[in-house]
Amino acid sequence: MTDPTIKRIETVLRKPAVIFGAGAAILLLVTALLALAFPLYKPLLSSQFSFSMIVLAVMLVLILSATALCILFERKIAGFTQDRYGPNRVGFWGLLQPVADGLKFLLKEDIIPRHVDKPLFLLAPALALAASLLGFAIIPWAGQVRWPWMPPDAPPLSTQVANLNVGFLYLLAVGSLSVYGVVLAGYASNNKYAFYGGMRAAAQMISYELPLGLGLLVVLLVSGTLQLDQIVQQQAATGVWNIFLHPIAFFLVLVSALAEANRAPFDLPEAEQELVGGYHTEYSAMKFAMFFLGEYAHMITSSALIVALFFGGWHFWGLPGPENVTWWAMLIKLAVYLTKVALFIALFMLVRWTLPRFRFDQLMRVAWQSLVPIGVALLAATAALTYLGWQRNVWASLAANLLLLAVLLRSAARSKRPVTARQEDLPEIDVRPTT
Amino acid sequence: MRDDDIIVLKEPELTPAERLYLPQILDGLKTTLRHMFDLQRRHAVVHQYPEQTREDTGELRTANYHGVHRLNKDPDGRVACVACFMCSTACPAHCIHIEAGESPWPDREKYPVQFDIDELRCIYCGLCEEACPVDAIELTPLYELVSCTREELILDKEKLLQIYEETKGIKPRRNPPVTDYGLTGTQGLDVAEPNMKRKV
Amino acid sequence: MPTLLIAILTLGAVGLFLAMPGGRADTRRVGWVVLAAAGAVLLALLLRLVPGADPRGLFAGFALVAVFAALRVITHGKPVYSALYFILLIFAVTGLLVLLEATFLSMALVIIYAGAILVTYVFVIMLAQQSRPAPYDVKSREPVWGCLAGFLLLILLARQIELFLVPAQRTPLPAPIAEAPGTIEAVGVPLLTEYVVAIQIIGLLLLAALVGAIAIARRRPTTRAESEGDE
Amino acid sequence: MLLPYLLLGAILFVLGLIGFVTRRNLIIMFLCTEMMFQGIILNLVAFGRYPLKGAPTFDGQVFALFLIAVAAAEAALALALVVLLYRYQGTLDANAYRMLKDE
Repeated sequence: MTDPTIKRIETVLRKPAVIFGAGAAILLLVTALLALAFPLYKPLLSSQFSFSMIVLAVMLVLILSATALCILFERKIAGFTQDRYGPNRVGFWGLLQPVADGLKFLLKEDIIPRHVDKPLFLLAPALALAASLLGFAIIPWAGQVRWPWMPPDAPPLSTQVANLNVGFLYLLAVGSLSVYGVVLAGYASNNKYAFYGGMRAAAQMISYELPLGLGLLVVLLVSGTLQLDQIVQQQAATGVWNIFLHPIAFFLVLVSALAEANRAPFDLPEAEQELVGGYHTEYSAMKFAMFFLGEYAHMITSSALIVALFFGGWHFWGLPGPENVTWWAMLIKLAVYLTKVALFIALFMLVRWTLPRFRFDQLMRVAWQSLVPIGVALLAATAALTYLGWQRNVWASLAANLLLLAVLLRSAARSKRPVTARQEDLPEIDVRPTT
Repeated sequence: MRDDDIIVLKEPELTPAERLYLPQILDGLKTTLRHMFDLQRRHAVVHQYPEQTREDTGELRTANYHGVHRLNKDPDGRVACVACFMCSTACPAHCIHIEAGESPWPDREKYPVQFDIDELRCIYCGLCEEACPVDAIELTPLYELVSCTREELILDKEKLLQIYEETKGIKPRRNPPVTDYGLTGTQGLDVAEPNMKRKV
Repeated sequence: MPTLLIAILTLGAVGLFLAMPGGRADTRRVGWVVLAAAGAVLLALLLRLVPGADPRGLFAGFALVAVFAALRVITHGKPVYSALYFILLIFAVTGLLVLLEATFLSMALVIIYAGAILVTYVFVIMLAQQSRPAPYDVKSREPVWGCLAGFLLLILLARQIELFLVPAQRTPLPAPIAEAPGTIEAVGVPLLTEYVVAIQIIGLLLLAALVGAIAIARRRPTTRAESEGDE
Repeated sequence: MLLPYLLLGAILFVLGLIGFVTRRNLIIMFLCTEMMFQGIILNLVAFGRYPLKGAPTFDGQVFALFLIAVAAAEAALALALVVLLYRYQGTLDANAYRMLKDE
């Protein structure tokens, strides 16, 4: 009963040659256009300000398309882990699924229910997306570059939108804003499920900002600077990534980043099974899509931040280091960085499809009773190491981490219940036979 | 239930390493990763639906499936329905629309001039099937019910009869039409019920 | 000049009084018009006062946003909106702090205020949400005396500031702060050397506040679980 | 450059004061105190940046940091109190708590 033309289009699009051919053609076209227009923007490339603006534009386009691709990627991974194929209908391997999704979101009816608080209802998705996109400004994508036509003694340009001297404090500030989108959506929807979602989001975000901050402070103590590009350069110069120094800090940051991005197992604000979608229950069409894109953009920011802080950013052993500022080295660095980010996104997604969701009291207990004490202990240990001048000594840091782990194991063995155990004030279940 | 039917399960004690949850998380990740790269299992489990359909080896129980309706024909090839309105009365979704007309055949009074079922409104409960005194309306196991417009899914008499032609083999009509009182065709008329005779 | 300033501030007081919650909608609109006029004149005055420094336009923009947001905080009928306008105010102040080369402080302001304090405020506002606008939000208390006293104070303050600064204005502008403006190092060194006792006391204060908050919130046993959630 | 900052700080402070006096919602009243803090922070930082004599210092920023800490402590306590009061009476109206004055 389906339209034969639609069917024909579908079969054509499912051929890999068509998809990859079209992709290559577009790529060629863009490259050709860029090459043709090169004299026009060549002067722009030479000054830091205009170059930063170009980086901003390019990265914004890249990231917005990456968020769309992420959705496909996530569904694929979900499918694979559940012995399915995931979307594979629209285009070869489902590669055109993001386009179809986008079209669907655009064409859906945009409902604004009558009972909502309209200004806030409209503001919330925009805030959610904007707050996640703001963080990209300080990611050092590819180190420094000096174009071939620049004089050899000119200072190299940094491929960063803004090299703030407050560094990742800015990221913390922007990250702490992302809660407003969710909370306002919950409030404005005037719906109890959405409201619960918003409340949960507020409590969760505040709680997990602490371990995140503590983990970041450990890195700050190790590197002695807040500027992300310098942190990356330090790691590249010594070849010792911060993860080797402080695996526990990495773990803290990873867990908190998952929670801040509202990703499973911390996706309580939108828990479908309990809250029918939580804060975005009342949203449809493009406004819903903005929440969706915001979540993925947030995930990309978190991954990029973690890669810069713990995994050496664009550095990889054997590849061009910080002293190599040629343009091809920049491309390699960018590729390395993006690969690492992609791996992290894959990890985030794998975690989502592996772990069950926390209960809310468990979530709070994990943050306040385990992550925060661990973070404080680790911070104290790192401060002691820094005082002794051993903060970049791998063996000393690892020893401190191992010691902390041992103490953790010891206290875990002593405590009668795991952190995620049943709620304490519930009555004991007793189903012993009466006789 | 007796008390000794109750099985008391004790929560297993966790080792210190398990209390950290990390080994468990890694274990879980291992499981998901294993499934991710297990192509053989995926191929074995998934049916690429429109291209591959499952063969019915008995476990699908298609005979019980409530799919698209069909209008049965009697052995003479006429529509079996007698336009008694039982099905449209029984229908909880009010999706059956019948217009009756004087039957051109001697063995019944009425026949459906028009017989429309709105498949989008139907809830596939099967009450029409049960209500029908002559087993004229039946639900077939066909589940592929798609179209580009809503109008296409309001099936009229011709389409329903056509579905009967298509599904004759899949779901044979279980009983001969009751109108014939166990006989086939019109030759049973002379022994049929008095009022029918009277009409002739 | 002083008379002009006093006139502007009086105008502002009248506008604010009219715009206070409780009045009729059109009265409040009139109040906003008056406030806008007063703000525009004040802005022009401020810009004329400032010598041709570079970030003048930025200062004007941030100042305008800050004053507007502050006015909305105290005149808006819905508490959530008040809190949101307060966040806007925080951003405006952040911008001003950046202009003052206090980047670290500006980020700290956003993290602590917008990221923690205001989230908690919004959280509590949502907890105490009423199904319809509460009577205590739509009607203000003694708007006449409040505005009058406030603006009298403001006029006095402005006059004092002016008297105080007129001699100082003649001196040339100090140069921008050394090489690394507003970094953590520059703020941190005096913080941990000169003011080390003060920071200990602040730490004690925070601890006391934390203990106090938990003690207060634990007052009723049913509310214990919720108190773990907020700051 | 100092004058406009001081004026702006004064305006914020006074607006916070007016809000504190005229609004009846406890939460908004506390928000208004935070607004007064904003005015003071601006004042302090501006004085640090443009001191009347000598070179700019960071003391103003240090004091502003202390102020932020005090504001955080105040918010924690105040909100805990507000929540408790709301649980007792179901209203945030400052007038509803007049009985605190009498006894």
